[in-house]
Amino acid sequence: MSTINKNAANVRATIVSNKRVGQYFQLIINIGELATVCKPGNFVAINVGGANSRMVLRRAFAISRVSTSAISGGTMELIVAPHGQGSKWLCSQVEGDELDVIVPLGTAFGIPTEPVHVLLVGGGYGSAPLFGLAELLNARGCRVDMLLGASTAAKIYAPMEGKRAVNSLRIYTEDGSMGHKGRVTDPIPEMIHDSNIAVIYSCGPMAMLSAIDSITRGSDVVHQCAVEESMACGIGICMTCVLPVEQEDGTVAMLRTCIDGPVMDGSVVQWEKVGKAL
Amino acid sequence: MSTINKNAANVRATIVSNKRVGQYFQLIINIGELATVCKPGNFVAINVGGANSRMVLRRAFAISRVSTSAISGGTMELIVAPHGQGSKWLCSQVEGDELDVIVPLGTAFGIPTEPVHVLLVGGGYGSAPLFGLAELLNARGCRVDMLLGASTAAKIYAPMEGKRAVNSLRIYTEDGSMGHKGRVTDPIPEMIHDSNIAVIYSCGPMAMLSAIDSITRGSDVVHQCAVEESMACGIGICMTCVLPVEQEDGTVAMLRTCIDGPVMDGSVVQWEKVGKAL
Amino acid sequence: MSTLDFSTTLGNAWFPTPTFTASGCASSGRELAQFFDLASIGGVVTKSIMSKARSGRPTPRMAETPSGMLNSIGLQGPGLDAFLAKDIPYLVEQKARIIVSIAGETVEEYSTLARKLRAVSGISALEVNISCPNVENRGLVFACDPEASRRVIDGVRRTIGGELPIIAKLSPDVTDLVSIARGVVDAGADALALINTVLGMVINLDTMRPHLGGKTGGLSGPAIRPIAVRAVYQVHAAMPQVPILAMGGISNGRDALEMIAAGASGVSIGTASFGNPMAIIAVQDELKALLTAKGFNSLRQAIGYAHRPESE
Amino acid sequence: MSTLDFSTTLGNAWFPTPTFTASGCASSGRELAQFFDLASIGGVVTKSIMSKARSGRPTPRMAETPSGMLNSIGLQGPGLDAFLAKDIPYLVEQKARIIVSIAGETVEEYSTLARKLRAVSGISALEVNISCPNVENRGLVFACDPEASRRVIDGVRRTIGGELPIIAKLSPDVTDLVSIARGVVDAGADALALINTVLGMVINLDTMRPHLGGKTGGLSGPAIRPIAVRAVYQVHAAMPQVPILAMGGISNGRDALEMIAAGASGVSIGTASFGNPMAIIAVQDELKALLTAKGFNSLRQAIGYAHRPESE
Ligand SMILES: Cc1cc2nc3c(=O)[nH]c(=O)nc-3n(C[C@H](O)[C@H](O)[C@H](O)COP(=O)(O)OP(=O)(O)OC[C@H]3O[C@@H](n4cnc5c(N)ncnc54)[C@H](O)[C@@H]3O)c2cc1C
Ligand SMILES: Cc1cc2nc3c(=O)[nH]c(=O)nc-3n(C[C@H](O)[C@H](O)[C@H](O)COP(=O)(O)OP(=O)(O)OC[C@H]3O[C@@H](n4cnc5c(N)ncnc54)[C@H](O)[C@@H]3O)c2cc1C
Ligand SMILES: Cc1cc2nc3c(=O)[nH]c(=O)nc-3n(C[C@H](O)[C@H](O)[C@H](O)COP(=O)(O)O)c2cc1C
Ligand SMILES: Cc1cc2nc3c(=O)[nH]c(=O)nc-3n(C[C@H](O)[C@H](O)[C@H](O)COP(=O)(O)O)c2cc1C
Ligand code: FES
Ligand code: FES
Repeated sequence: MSTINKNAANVRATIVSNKRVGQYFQLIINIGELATVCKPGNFVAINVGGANSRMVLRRAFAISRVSTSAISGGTMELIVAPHGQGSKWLCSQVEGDELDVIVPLGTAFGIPTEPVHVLLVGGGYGSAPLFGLAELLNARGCRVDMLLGASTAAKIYAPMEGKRAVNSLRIYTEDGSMGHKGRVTDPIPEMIHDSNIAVIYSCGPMAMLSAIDSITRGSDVVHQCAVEESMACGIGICMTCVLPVEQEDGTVAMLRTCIDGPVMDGSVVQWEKVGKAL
Repeated sequence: MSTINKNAANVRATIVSNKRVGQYFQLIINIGELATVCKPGNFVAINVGGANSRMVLRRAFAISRVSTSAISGGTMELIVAPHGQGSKWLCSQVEGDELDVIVPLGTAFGIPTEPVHVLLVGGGYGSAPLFGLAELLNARGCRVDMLLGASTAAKIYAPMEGKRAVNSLRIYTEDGSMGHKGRVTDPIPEMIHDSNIAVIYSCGPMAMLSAIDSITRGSDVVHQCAVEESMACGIGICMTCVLPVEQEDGTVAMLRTCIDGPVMDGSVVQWEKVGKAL
Repeated sequence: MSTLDFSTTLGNAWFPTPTFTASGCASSGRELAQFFDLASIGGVVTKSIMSKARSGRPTPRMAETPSGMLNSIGLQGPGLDAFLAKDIPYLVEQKARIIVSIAGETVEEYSTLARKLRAVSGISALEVNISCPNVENRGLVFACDPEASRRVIDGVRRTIGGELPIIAKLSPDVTDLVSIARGVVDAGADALALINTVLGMVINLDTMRPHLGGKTGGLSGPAIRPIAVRAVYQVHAAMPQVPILAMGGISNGRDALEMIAAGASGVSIGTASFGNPMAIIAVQDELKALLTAKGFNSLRQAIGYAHRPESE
Repeated sequence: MSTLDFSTTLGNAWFPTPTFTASGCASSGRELAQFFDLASIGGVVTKSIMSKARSGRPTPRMAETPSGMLNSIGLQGPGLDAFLAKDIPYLVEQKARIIVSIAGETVEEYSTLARKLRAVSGISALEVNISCPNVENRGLVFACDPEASRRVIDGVRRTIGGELPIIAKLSPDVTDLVSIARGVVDAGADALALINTVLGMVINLDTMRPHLGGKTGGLSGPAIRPIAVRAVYQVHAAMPQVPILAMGGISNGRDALEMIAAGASGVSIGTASFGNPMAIIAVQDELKALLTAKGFNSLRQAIGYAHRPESE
């Protein structure tokens, strides 16, 4: 039976820095000891709006990277797109401000026991958790190729340091303003065909994840994707964040993506049933 | 027919300073040209809580003083008690923060045409608008006596500079922690009896105003009081802020204290009917 | 780029823009005129007027609540004669379009009000506020009683003739809003105003008693917006031909567009004006910009858009 | 200084504290157990369980609204058998007091659920969620139909016998809440749970269609608190002897005390737990401190306090 991430704790955490990066904001947040139990794929749930806020729900963000230094203690990095009122509020917070955070939450990307060839595919801010993952995979001896895509250059998040752990990186923008013009999923069939990719790790819009699933479906390639459904609580108590997932017995169940996800096996998610009644 | 203060305007105003004074906060706010049209007794209505606030209504505060200097332009001073969520938010704002303010609102204290003897009575933060008033009366040659009262010393607001325009000042606290022990209304009957007080100006809790009315009722002393009813809009459109007031024709009408007040003739307010259905 | 046709109609009344004050939230109009030109909005909906002067409920008459407020004004007002003598001429002089809201304690009172208003010129429509206690039936609110609602509108319709459009203003505090709406439309309402406030209460923890002088009050503001959107959607689904004047928590252009998409032909702004006297102007400007940005040529095209199948 | 008697009763069930989870807002209890000891609160009200497993409504299932949210879960759940096999034993093991919430599509389904629960040990009470569409009557929600409400409770009462207290959970979306409440009490309910969510809707302005997969959803959170306080006050005024479990926007001790003063014997915390998993503990601690500060010796003394005349 799936349960909440056993390391999850509700803490007050101080913002160490907040920098604008393209159309995103990079927040470094001090979470002390908890940084050591965060894994690539995990996410956090943050209260937004302050004391008199009309926003009653937490916002979910993927942990992009963690670092544990002697000086600042443990920190985590978030890459936040100023989307609606809550994420905009978060982006407007400054160094020294305190946040109410539940961390770490959800499942993590599974790491292969063998040094296989892997492909990491990120859409928009979905690339954030992939760099930390790349480091881990690289350290395990995997060959790590990466594809990043977005509608336009300013929405590509690809930090310099992050690229070190990657063997190849190709960027796609729909308007051609950076890298290749086209969709990030365009080169995947050829890459699968040409090389021996064992696992695709993906994070980004649901349409991208679903497109990757159509490509890998029927092949031997494992597809681990970090999904994104509207979440009211992030801790498994509201049942709003569900996706239709095929069970071992062949039935389809609505699983909570905050507990059984965000990282899920793409081949069991019933993409065509998302947003439909079962 | 009563109308909204004809000078009222809705402006964004910057906080020049915010200082703690006893249990109150003294805010100096830049309102530019509008400072020249504010009169003692007028009040302001301020939006609280910022962009994502669950507080939908403005808060009303008496203008304590205005000043027009060449350097900072026109400013007004407010003395704010951190009472509930809205006033606490206001007290937490700092120099440079912008406020959404409607100013000036409501009626002003009437100034006698002759240099008469007047008594100013303030309860708690109710003393705030009295110092500006005292200066004006003093300049007109009036003899100005002042009584200030509160439950305890920290709730007495009596700035040094303010006292200059006052001929005498007596302070009362209920716990005796400052000045005389007792109620601010205690000495009034004797003062009226002993001297030739023509007008009492009062500002403070409704119970204090009502008590002064019982004292002046039947006498020649005019009682101009600044009342305080719960206000939703401050600009005369909601009808929440009403008080029962006797009309010229002898009938009693529910008048809006944000337009026909806050300064009202104490002798026509039907104190015993406040909070009752007519 | 084509210009947007921003006009709307409620019954046979035409308005250049779909944005109105909400009854009871603009007093006589004079106060808001200090902040904007009353002729620049769709129209002023006046505070509900009764036959005789009324002093209303005791104070406190308000309580702020999360993203909303309670009020218990109790229909304080000068009575129809004073209203006709002072307020209407002022609004006419300002060239404001006027929707007069009427309220009564008996079916007869509504008809009487309608009779006296019939001959008054300068009025675009009547809004009939039936969220009032019916003194002839144990104080049961008209709008909560299908038969009483129907009778009020029927009486007004007969009295007023076919001249002035009748907008029946309904309460959301009912089990079956659609059937009440059907009833008043059958009885002659040309349009519906949705929604009046939701009955609520706040306890004052100092006194440990109901905070409001009137004990219960009407909940308004953004807190109730989802209830209002649902009400508009349900009623428009059942009677797409009946124009709806929507209200309940509208504070900006996006809120207004939600109501329009749900099925409203116009919007009233109430509580938002308390926090921002220019709220109606903001709603108007933002709604116009939103419709244009979405490629609509007219407001009309957007009305009820949310009812179209996904494929369209 | 005397210590406060913080205990409460709902029917013949006794609880050491008056603070509960709200049905559907605590899943099976396991998730919150990571944040506090389930035995330390009054009790866990389980997600409404139906006879068979249900996958619920399509996503999106939520929308945030000003000071509130809409949900349209559609009673997703594992069905009674799985629930009895997995969830109940877990809660019993945690020494949590358990109120099982049941839901059905027919009067018969409720009775069947009651029959199967009758023999299960470790349950303190049944909460009967009648805010469900009645498939035998055009999908009309039981709680909106006095007769159907009555029949559901009557069926459960007959089945369950006098053993387990029955708490009937009512919807605020009705014209006359008191008469529905009277009906279910007459039919055998020992207590009432007030209020379920208020029907609402949000339009997604990108798609210009209803945002939720289920189109309409239930409004909860602080936005509806004044509606809940009013409901509790009205029902307690009419039936002061019937215990009420209050819910709707309770986020802190002050909110809880408002409900207690209005007439509640206990409070459920739902939406607040989404923003703060420790909300129930906070409510509990703050309520205790408030009651003590106000000089109450027991929770019981404060129940319905707001109904006393001003002079007392
Ligand atoms: C597991 C997970 C990881 C995420 N990681 C990131 C990240 O690294 N960077 C980033 O910028 N964003 C991320 N998101 C999306 C982020 O949660 C939303 O952009 C954010 O919640 C929007 O809130 P808002 O107040 O700005 O918008 P609003 O539209 O005001 O939000 C209204 C409500 O809907 C919910 N909501 C709206 N959009 C989403 C969404 N896409 N996903 C989930 N809930 C949503 C909000 O949480 C809120 O409750 C992630 C979402 C999930 C579920
Ligand atoms: C004309 C006038 C002048 C005032 N001058 C001052 C002043 O100089 N200094 C000062 O500290 N306070 C003053 N007040 C009182 C001040 O408005 C309230 O303390 C403040 O509104 C409380 O808001 P809150 O958010 O802190 O409390 P909350 O209890 O959260 O307020 C809830 C709601 O009730 C209203 N409300 C609550 N108490 C009052 C009150 N006493 N009067 C009016 N509305 C109220 C609020 O405006 C708000 O809408 C004045 C009030 C009026 C009417
Ligand atoms: C202070 C106040 C007074 C009101 N008076 C009336 C009234 O006289 N007649 C009426 O039909 N509605 C009245 N209403 C209801 C509003 O017209 C409107 O239907 C409701 O407030 C919802 O809109 P809002 O959320 O924009 O305020 C009043 C509302 C408030 C807040
Ligand atoms: C996500 C969610 C799911 C709910 N599920 C149920 C349910 O299964 N059964 C039920 O009786 N009430 C359910 N409710 C209603 C709550 O129990 C409660 O009555 C309502 O939310 C008001 O309380 P709150 O404002 O504290 O959330 C649900 C509410 C929410 C927000
Ligand atoms: S977000 Fe609440 S269960 Fe997943
Ligand atoms: S506060 Fe609205 S009319 Fe006075």
